[in-house]
Amino acid sequence: MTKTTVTRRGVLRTGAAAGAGLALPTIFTASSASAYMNEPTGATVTLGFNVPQSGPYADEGADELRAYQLAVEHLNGEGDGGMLNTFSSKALQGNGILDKKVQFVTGDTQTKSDAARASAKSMIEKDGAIMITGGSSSGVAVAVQGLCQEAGVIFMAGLTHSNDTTGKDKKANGFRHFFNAYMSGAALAPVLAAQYGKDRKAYHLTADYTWGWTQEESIKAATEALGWETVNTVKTPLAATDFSSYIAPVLNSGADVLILNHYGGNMVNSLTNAVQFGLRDKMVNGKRFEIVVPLYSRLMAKGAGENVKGILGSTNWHWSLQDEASKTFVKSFGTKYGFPPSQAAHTCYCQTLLYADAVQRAGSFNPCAVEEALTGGDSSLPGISSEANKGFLFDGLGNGQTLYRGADHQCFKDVLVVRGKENPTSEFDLLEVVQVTPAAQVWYEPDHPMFAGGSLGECNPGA
Amino acid sequence: MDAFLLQILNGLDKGSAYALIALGLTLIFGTLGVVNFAHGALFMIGAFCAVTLERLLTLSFETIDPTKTDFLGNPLKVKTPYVESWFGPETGAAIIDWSVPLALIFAIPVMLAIGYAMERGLIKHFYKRPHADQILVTFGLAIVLQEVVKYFFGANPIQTPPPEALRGSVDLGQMIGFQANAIIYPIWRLIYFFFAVAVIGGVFAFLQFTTFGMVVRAGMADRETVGLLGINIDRRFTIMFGIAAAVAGLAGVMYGPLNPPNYHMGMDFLVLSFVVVVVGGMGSLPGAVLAGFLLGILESFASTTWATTTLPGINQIIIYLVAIIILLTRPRGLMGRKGVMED
Amino acid sequence: MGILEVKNVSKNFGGLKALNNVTLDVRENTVHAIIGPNGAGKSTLLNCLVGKLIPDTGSVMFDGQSVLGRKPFEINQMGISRVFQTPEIFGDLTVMENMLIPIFARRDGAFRMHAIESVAHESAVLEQAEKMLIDMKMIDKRHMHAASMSRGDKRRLEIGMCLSQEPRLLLLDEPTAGMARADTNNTIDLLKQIKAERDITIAIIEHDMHVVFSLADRITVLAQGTPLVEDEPQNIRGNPKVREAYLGETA
Amino acid sequence: MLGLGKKDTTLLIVVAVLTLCAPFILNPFPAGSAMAQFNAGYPDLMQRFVIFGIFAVGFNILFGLTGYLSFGHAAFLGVGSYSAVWIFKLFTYNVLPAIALSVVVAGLFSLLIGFVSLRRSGIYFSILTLAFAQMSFALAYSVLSNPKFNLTNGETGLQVYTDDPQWFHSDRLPDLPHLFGLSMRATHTMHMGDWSFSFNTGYYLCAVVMLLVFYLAIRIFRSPFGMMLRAVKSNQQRMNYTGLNTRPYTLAAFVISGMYAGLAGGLMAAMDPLAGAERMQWTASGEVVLMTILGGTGTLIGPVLGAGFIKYFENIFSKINDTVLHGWFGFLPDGLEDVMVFIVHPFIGKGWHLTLGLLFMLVVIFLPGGLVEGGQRLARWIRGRRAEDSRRKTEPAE
Repeated sequence: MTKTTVTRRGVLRTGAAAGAGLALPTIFTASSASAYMNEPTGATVTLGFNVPQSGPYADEGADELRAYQLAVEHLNGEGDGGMLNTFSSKALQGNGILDKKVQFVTGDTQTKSDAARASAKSMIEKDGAIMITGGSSSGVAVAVQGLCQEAGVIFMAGLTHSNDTTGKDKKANGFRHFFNAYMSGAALAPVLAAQYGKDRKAYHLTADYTWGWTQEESIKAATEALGWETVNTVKTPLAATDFSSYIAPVLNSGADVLILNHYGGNMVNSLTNAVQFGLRDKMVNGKRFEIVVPLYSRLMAKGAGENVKGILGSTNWHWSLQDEASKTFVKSFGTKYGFPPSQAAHTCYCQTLLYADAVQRAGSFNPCAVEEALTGGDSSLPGISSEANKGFLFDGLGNGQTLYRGADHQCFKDVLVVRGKENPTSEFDLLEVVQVTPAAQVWYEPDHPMFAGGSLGECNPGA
Repeated sequence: MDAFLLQILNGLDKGSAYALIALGLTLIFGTLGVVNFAHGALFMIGAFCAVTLERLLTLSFETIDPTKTDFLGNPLKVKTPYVESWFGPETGAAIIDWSVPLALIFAIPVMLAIGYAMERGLIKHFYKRPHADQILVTFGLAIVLQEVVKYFFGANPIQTPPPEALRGSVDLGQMIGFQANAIIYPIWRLIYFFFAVAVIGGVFAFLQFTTFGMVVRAGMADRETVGLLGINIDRRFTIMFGIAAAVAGLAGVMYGPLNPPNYHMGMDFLVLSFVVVVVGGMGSLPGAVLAGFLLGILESFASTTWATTTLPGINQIIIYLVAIIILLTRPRGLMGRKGVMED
Repeated sequence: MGILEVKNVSKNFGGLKALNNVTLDVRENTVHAIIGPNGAGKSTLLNCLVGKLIPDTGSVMFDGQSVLGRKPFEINQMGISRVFQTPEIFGDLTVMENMLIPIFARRDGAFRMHAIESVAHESAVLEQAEKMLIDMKMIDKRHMHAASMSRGDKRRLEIGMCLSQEPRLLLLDEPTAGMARADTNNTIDLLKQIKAERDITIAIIEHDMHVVFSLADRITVLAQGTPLVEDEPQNIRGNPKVREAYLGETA
Repeated sequence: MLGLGKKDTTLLIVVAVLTLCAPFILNPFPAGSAMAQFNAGYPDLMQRFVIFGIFAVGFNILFGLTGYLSFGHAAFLGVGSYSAVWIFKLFTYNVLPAIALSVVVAGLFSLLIGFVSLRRSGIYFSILTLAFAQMSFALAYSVLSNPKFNLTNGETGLQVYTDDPQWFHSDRLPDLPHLFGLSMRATHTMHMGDWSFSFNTGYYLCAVVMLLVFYLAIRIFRSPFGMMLRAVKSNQQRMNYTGLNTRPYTLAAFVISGMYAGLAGGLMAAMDPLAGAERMQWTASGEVVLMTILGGTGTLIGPVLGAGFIKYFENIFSKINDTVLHGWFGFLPDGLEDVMVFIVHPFIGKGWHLTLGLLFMLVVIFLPGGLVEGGQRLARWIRGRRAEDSRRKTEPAE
């Protein structure tokens, strides 16, 4: 289903129209002139960076934006080239994408699906963006992914951790580099069992919306498989700012582990409250009481301050990784901005490079060609025998060997299990990597029940 | 029983925050007749007074530690706060440790000044304007204040931990004869509750027992008459606005250690505190306090597992549900006066 | 047999007895004045008549039907209109609109989407309103905002609005309070004219003895929530009890 | 004309011309130029202007006429959107039944909430409506999206999946909301030299609907019914003693404005088949209040202006970033360029809220009647100038 031969008819006609100037207005519809939505016709190509700039995730959004700007610099051959130097695919030359200079527009998702779609639409309709990327929550990712599918542009998801993004809400035009709730559970559970023992009773506090539920489901399944017992699962309202009434009953419940399926502000507050209530100083069932935060982010960990010390969780990537690619990226980002990048920044940078590389290899911006280049390959991750182990395999972007799987457009790579550092040397040095869980261990089949329902559908070039 | 007591404590604690904010809102409303949508922002600014003070106290100079490296591989710059070099590491560290209680002292003049400036500079011109205009201008102000804070401090929450000695929790259950771990409660939350009671008591005593307070109360009841008596009531009301701002600010300072402050915490409380004020009854100070604690306790009980399994989602809607029931059975809230804000 | 019969009405506020066993009879087509010193319970009584307050005990009958328990708008529909101490008009609306509203309300069917202009030729509403404005001598002010008029004009407008509903009983609560002497006399003339031209009963609460004695056919004197006397004006003037309770103060 | 007075007819015609020519008016700058950033003539934003205009005009029927300040109107908009998307999911992508149902459902929902809330007035009424709306939001966000009974699809928003039944859908029809086969997304772009203008089907559908309901709003404002509502706002006391039960009137106004909100919600879903729970949150209700006050409460055109104003800032200012700034000020010497970027930076991009907040304050401080008053002052000033000019011209002749 390769569609790399793109007609240049549209280019000619638009060029002619522009050339005719004011003399004769030419009327045409987008669909009849271009082979696909927003086909770039000039010397530049426009990417749309849609990140939260207001609301609680604004700082994360700002970091994503920094990464995007860095990626654009590197694609256009400015700066030190960053991970272009370490990326296993060498298609990109530092002269833009397909010889077109990369430009970008930015927008504010406000972490609301409506606002995110509005801003993505404006990039597509007004600015002619050929690809939309970014975001800091799964609701937004799913909503914008749906939009991009309808509109016929590519969506490279930013930070989105819900199983649904590449599960029941997966779309042919959408791609996720970030890991997901299932992977967090699969990576974290063995470490938890090793550190805290197999005879544990867990109490879940879960943010009462889609992401929270998939997170709870995943971690619950993974820990129960290792022998843990789940004492209780409690849903907390998204708008909750104080968790005292949810934390207070935990000590008397007979549980000896508290799992906080919270993210962002919810996580900061629930963790702060839990430590306040002295949970971590207590002995229950003859064991030390423990707290687990399945999805960590360094930016948020900073908000939780001292409270994160010694607490286990998982993360997509961390700047202290010592592989060549990570070191290159940290150096490049750190030199430009003065502090190390967050995992959101890393994912967004990678997504931009991956998209550019796919276009370059496909020789076209046509979304269908890009999809083919990004996931249509036959290479596979070593050590996993599965029908579905097929897609685009790459390395050198910081997570080791990574597979963009064709079946659901999800990346498979090593997952980091991290712990809040006891003696940080700087304000960035908050997490330490406990274990790098190999991709094989977090592998699942595309028809896994947690990801069932929904289908990719056909790629949509929008014309 | 122990679970019950625990939720009562939680409720009182939540209620403390609601009551303090609602008290300030009612003071402003009762004295000036202004619907202040920027009140949540004042609460937020209070919390950021603590953040600012902590930043000031930890202003540091840098020395280079060649044995360690930073994330780029350069020699690590170690920061030493000036206070530590001036007063010695121990005293200096203690001062930084106690920055939240110190921030109370810092916040009072700051908040009074902000309140005073707000009233004289802006609110004054809106006494005679419709409530809708007051809402619009104070809402605009709230956005501006919040964005300014975001500009300087970012959007992420910032920890303002309590002093080392006041961290952690006490086993209240054991003190009154339950078994261990039955009722464990964080020290700072207990402090917060007593602080709230003290502030509320202070405001009531001030209004009840000082001449100033008596004039203000008379003015709340009948502004014109008091004005006719030749008393400059406006001036006193300006001061009351400052006091209301200070109450909100102090509530914010003390709230920081419970949940790390962020720039939009005021908006999170705004709607809730309006519900509290109205449920208490417009213009009634005791009503506001009563409603604050009542809603706090009900919210706590609604979030118990028992409640959420009986009625899924009850924890999300309880406050609004109670507000509806109360307003339908008691037309002017719990203790509202007739004719206030009914048209 | 009066048009309005108040029997044994009592009303307490907390411990305060505002009305104590009040019995009163307003005869049809008379002007009945209720007078009394401040705090005598005049306003409370009036509020009981129009449904704003519900008496603790007793009955209030209008034309043989009880008004108790009915809402103000229902009592108005029975044929009682009320004029307030401070004129209650629609300040944001024009004089003409002010006059149209009670007429529409009387027809009880303004639930329509026609522009005023188009209503004009299909109904008598506009005509009726114009006529009333002419009667009230304010037709030239029809496009003014009601709030921008003088107090006397507002009063006349309010009375006109009440009359346009053709009520059987018009209640007036100190209609000349706060008015200059000239305005007061105009109001007296207006009320006299109304009395002469219309088939209407008027009950008036008043402080100003000049007004009371120029208009009233009968007078009830209220003191401390209890009716002292009910009689014709000339008898009231000489009554020593009244002098002591009320006129004594002003004399 | 159409039963309207001369002034109203002129207003309607002006609004009609502006709406129908919006693709030109909103794109005044050539596509490639630095000022193109300020162009608002792309389908999504034009649709939003009109849809939120409808929402605000409807809200103004309640707030502007009766003075009842509802803080929960977003709930009706949300309910409208959900209804429309359910029609898409179950039956057809044709927008007409979806919009019709959204109006009906919002009407019923507002009848219920209005019936209860209107038992109170003033701020008590506001808080009752707020409470109902916040409850709806909380339920839609989580409880009503549980896997067993998924009515709203929670955080992500209700959307159409390929395995939805869509009983009346056929392969001939577009796989997006359409009007008898005419896709809402279909856009004709017209190039005139450096300028380009987009004509979008969805926008014109919204525009026609808006003109209809705007006409309806004028009729309501000028009708005896509208007069009664204004009387309720002006003096409830007198209204009670005029033999009129105000409840049916206020309830009717509440339901009508709820239906306007539902219509707006239905159109939003028709333009973009996704219904998110956030559109029911109090901030969304607050937004329509702000739109109305900002534009001019109780005026016909004010709410539309207010809606346009807020949506413009949300969508245009939030997209200006430092790169764009450097583009603007690039002609300045380096140092000066950086200074200018530094000064403007806090107010654009992620600072768009700050600009909006400042403008709220400025408008309400200096233009108590909202933007409409601003327009009137401007008109008076121009007229005054002209009058002065003509006087000056005539004076020497005398």
